[in-house]
Amino acid sequence: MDFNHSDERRMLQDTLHRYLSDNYDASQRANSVGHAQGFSEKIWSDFAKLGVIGALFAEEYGGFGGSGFDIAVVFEELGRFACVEPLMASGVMSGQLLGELGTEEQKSLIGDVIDGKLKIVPALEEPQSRYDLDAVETTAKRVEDGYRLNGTKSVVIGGPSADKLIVSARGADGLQLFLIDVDASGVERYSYPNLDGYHASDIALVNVVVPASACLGASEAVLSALEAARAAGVIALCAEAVGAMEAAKDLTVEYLRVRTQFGRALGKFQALQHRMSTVLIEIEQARSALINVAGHLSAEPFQRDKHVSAAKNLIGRVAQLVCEETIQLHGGIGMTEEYALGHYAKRLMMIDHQLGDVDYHLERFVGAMQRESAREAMS
Amino acid sequence: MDFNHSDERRMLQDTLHRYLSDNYDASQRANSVGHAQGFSEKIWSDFAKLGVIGALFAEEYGGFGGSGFDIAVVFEELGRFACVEPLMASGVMSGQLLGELGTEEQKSLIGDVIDGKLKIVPALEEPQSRYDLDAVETTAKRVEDGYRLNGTKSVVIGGPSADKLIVSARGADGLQLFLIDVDASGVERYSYPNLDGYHASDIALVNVVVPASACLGASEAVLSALEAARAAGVIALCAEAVGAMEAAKDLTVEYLRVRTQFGRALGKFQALQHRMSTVLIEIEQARSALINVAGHLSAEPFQRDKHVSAAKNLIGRVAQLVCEETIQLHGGIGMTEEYALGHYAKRLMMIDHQLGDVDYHLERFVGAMQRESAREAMS
Amino acid sequence: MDLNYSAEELAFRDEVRSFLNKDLSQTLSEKVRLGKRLSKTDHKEWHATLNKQGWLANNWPVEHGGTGWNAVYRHIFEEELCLAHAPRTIPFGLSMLAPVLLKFGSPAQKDHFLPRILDGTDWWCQGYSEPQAGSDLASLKTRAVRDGDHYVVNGQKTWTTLGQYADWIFCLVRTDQDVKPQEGISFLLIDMKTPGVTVRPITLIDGGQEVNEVFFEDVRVPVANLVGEENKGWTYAKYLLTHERTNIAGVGFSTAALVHLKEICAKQMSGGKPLLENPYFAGRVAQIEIDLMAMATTNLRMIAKAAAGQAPGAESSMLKIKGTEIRQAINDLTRRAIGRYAMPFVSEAMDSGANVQGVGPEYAAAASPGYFNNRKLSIFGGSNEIQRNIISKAILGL
Amino acid sequence: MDLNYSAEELAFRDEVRSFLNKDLSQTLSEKVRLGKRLSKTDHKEWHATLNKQGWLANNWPVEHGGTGWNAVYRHIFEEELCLAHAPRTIPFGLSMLAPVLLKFGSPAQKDHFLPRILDGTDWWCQGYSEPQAGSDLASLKTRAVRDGDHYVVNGQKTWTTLGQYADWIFCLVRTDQDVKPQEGISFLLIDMKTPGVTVRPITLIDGGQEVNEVFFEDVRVPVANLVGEENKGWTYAKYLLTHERTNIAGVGFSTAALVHLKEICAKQMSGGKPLLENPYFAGRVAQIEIDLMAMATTNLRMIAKAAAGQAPGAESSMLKIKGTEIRQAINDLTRRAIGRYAMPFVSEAMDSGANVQGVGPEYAAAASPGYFNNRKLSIFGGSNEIQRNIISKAILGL
Repeated sequence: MDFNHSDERRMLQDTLHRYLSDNYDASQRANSVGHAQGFSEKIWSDFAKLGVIGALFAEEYGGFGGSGFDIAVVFEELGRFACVEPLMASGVMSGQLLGELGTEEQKSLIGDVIDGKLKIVPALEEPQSRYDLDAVETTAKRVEDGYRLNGTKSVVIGGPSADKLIVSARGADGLQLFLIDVDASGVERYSYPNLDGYHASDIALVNVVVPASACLGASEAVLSALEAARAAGVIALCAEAVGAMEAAKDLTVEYLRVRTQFGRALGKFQALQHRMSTVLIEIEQARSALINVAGHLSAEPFQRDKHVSAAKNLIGRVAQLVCEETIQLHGGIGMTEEYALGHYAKRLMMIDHQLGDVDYHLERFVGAMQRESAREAMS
Repeated sequence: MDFNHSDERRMLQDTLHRYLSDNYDASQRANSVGHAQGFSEKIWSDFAKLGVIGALFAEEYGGFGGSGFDIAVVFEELGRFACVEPLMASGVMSGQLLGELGTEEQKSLIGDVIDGKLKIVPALEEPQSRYDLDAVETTAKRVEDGYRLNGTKSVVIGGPSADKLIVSARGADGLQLFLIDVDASGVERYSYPNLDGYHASDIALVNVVVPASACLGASEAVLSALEAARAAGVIALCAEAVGAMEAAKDLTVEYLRVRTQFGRALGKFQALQHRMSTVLIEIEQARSALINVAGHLSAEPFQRDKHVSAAKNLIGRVAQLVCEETIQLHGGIGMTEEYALGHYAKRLMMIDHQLGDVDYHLERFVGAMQRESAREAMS
Repeated sequence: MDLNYSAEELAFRDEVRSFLNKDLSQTLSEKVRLGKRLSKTDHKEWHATLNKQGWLANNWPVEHGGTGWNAVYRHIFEEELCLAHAPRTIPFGLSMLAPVLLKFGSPAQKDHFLPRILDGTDWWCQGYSEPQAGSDLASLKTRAVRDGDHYVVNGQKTWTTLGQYADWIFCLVRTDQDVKPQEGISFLLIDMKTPGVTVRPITLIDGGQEVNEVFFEDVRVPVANLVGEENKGWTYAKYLLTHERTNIAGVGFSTAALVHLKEICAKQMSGGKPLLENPYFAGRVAQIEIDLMAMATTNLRMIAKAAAGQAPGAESSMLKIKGTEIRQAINDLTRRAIGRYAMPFVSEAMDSGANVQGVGPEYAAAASPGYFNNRKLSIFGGSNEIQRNIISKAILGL
Repeated sequence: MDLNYSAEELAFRDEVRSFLNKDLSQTLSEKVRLGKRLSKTDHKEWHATLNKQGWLANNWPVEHGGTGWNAVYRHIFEEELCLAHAPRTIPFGLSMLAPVLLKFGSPAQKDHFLPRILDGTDWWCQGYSEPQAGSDLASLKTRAVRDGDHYVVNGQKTWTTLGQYADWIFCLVRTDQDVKPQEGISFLLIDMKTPGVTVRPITLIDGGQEVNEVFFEDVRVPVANLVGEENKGWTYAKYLLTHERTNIAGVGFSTAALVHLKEICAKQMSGGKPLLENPYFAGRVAQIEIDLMAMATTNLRMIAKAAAGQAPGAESSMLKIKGTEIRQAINDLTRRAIGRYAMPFVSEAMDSGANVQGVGPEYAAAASPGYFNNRKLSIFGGSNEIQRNIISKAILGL
């Protein structure tokens, strides 16, 4: 048992922390948020140079990381600085999918991703799919030498800056994934900012014809690869949330110390102290849930997904507590766009809307618990 | 709109309040709790004389009340004094069932109930039935001139002091109710106290033969009569809970005023003040839920049962809050059997285990909500 | 004990309904239902519609153009408006300043200002909060120094709702520095067009600009615009706060929001079924509906008390807390119900009359901004923490 | 970062398991599993079993008969005992007094008392709380006045757990009235058989008698029974409280209780199906399991910190609060799971070895009493409110 990060990982975290401290202030963040594609070229290429993107990939693909804890340290820092660059979209989930299912040719693209030259973004969910990755209505019809895709992918985060997409579609061969270019004929993007400053797209696929070589892996492996990718994505989101919680907590503790009301620092009021202590306790819980899920990324799927749902559920609940309590403890100032707290608060709530919310993962966890219980009753 | 009780009803409440103030102190309560059948003959006959039992029955049966608000004022006072006499068992639910389904001969027994000479107690639930009134496994086999009953009724509150029982059983004619004597051959009672001081029995029916005249009403009316009886019972329980909450709150406010810690009255600590304010707010909510359900006892069943479930769910939640917070705000003294708070706390929690708990009624309310929503979608 | 409305009250409700049917435009109510931002024109038109009907000033006495309704009628009226998705009336002139003027204003002030509130000439805003004051209102620092027939005002107000549209502002200002904080405050009416008044809108985290900072730099205000006596402003301010708490529970808003939420739940799909059939989500909605059913009755009980002339006291603090908790919980569920479409934020699409394409279903756009915007409910009008202090003092005697 | 036990740690765990398999009687573990009250004999037998194995004093140094285990080993040991439904060891001598004696006791006190704790000669209880003191421990009033070679003790202690079985009590007493409350306190060891000591059991709302009042009337205590220096008792008391907080999260207890709850849920029927298939109930159980999974890791993180020599500080307050919340929530669900059979209360059926018929399934009897009994968790050992004060001070610097 060891709860310390390896030296390499700590160095990576320190490097990223220092870089963001020096380079990602409010005005840089506003630039990224205001950019039409929702990111800064400069920051992105610096991430590549610093090895931040590479840390998300295993050595066999040219990276030097890729474990749950590598993802966790990177995203905790991104969360702490309310960074909106779409690293989760391009670096984490599509990396998992390519690594798991990609042909050699497709995998060879990962080098460019690590170098910051290429962004490959998963476009999996649809208007009616809510959080189910297999509720796919996009169709893949076999045509000569390939497939014809029709359907709509919705709220694809990182969509505006993507070079390539990994889309899911259903056809005669079942559920399949395809790697397509964003400028392929028939791909229509409607892009917009999200409330938290990330940018996303709704993407219509209208008679998009792709060669058979665009297909990733065999269809029977798709669903389990999607769940593995979700696990990696959830680790990134949970870590980002923990970083954002820490930042929101720090702002609030500082505010309670300096702001006076009725002649005393706010922090001297016992009712507020006790509520703040709850926030602290729950953030520790969130950090533990993150450690649990990060430590189980390569565990067997049942255990891994139990931790995925546990972490996403718990962190979703804590994120809401942190968001609501830190705003309330600040009062009006906590609601202004000018003050950084709001950026963390909004990101914390929007994380609940990615890859399954509190209820979605509660229901999945219940399912796992019931199956476990039935198994024990049989044995 | 009028939120004041009628003069008669206020007089009844005042009379009962005064009577219990003068007569139901800790030692009298201990007598009733310690009595082998869980009640005091003296208190019971005084209730009859004061018209407290009569207030639970409509005029057509010789009473002078029987509305939801009549039940509410009586039981709020019983709750306030942590009274354990089984008035709900004998006065409320069996009264409803006899009134709704009884033959003239059976109804004629109500006079003796009102006079305090007879206790008729419903024995409906079974070891496996949880809170469902129609999950009846007790069997009624037709025999010459009557029926033979076999089965087990469980945790029958008021069972030890009952003279007659109304039992549910299922046979060729469907679900039926039977009025039987407790000393009929084959009726076996195992009696015991409950944690809150009420007494109850598990009752085995072993080849109990009853005449056809023991049957209440036609079987197609049984289920709706059982739900109506449950509604009346829930009003009594909710009112009892509101009375107990008020008493627990009063004890706690007083304790916070007089108990000092760290040189100050406990009540001067803001964290405790704010928690106590939540208790107050929620007790107001409980009182409103009680008013809602009491005002809908004679509404059409769908609306009535929606209020039944709303009230029992809300009051169950508030009861737990009141129980846990008032004990915690007291500290150790709140956990001693010698101090009255514990009696209220235990009763508040046990009420959740009668006629459906917080979850049971949440599920029923959800069902009603879904049916309403489907109806609106159709219209 | 009777939970039903009287025949007269029911008839009145029908009258309100038919008025709304006739005079509330579908365009306007759709904007409200979908949580869009209303323009100044939208607000002014709705005030004019109500004024034409004679129902704008529903808490004023008849002799000043009010309706003279009792608390139950006002409750019925407000509930119907909410359920019909009518816009809120702007309360600063109608329900905040007017009661103060009626009680403490000079005859000239009443004659001049009250009709102008009704006919829409003057849009009022409130100058209470200051950057360093917050919940501790009495620590305000904006100064007014007497200079001949004028006060010269310097300082800053903040959180001034819709101040960017206002013609006038009523302000608490400090006129005596050397006494206890509460004793040196006066109540002043200031024309926003006076030189030295600057308004700076504050962008909130929902992207909207509904509050403002208002700066005063050597602003000269005629002494005639002092309400009541100098240094007695705290008394008037407290009187105003009591009136601010009418309809504090927001039962009508919550009821309308719950109806809207259920409509969304019937349309949103989860695992191939409407979301309302998901037991977890349905359980959450049911819990709120149960709480709201009880609070509606708590509210009516308090209204009945008020109608019977009993002072509301700490009960209004209870209603404020529970009411805001319920509304915020409905906002939270609405956000959750939308799923992933709760993320897109096309701010322009939320503006009244904008023609920008939104993303996802039409009810999606306002869900998350609405959730964040209504965090204000537990902060303003006396934060919920202040309300808990009041309850502790008044009822617990702690 | 590595969440797994080392090979040595796993081997140790197996060793503990096989010991429990062999030496923990089924009768005893069944009593614990079903929440029955243990007799004095049950406790003493279990202490003797552990002592024979050399594992009784798992937080003492080896030279005094302890195991010398580090925090991780102790954690493994405690968790396995919980999961096997072994009785808790009685902590007053082992984990409370002993650390104080080891650090501050005289050589004679160590030589005399420590072996007697191990071999079961002395059962200790704790004399800290007083009726008027509560959370404000330092305001204690029991006085000890020096009279030659003795102190004469007068006063009263309360909430003395299992004091009715104890041979000795360690007490905080006031030896100087004229200084600040914390400065006039001494730490005294008192033989319960001394004339003037009276024990009165307190019945709690679960019907059990696990705490007592202890009265002292002119009790003469040899000066040799003073630990450390006179008037320095507060230092020792604080040292003891830190040690009391080992295993404060109660992860093992909660894990065992959750397993028990799920077994109940598999047997209890609701609407014709096992209760664990009811989404509402299953959702509640899942929520607690999720919280417990996280807390187990929080606990291990703190243990790793402690093993690395870092002082626990406010983290133990966090664990106390979260740990008690989770255990109380499991108790609550267990009570709910039982349904109507949570009501009967046949107190005698809960006594160890009693032969009285219970009501309903065997797991039903202890559910509600267990719920009420464990309300104590958030009250004793420094109430959760006190823990929140500590967190505010230490981490928030508030």
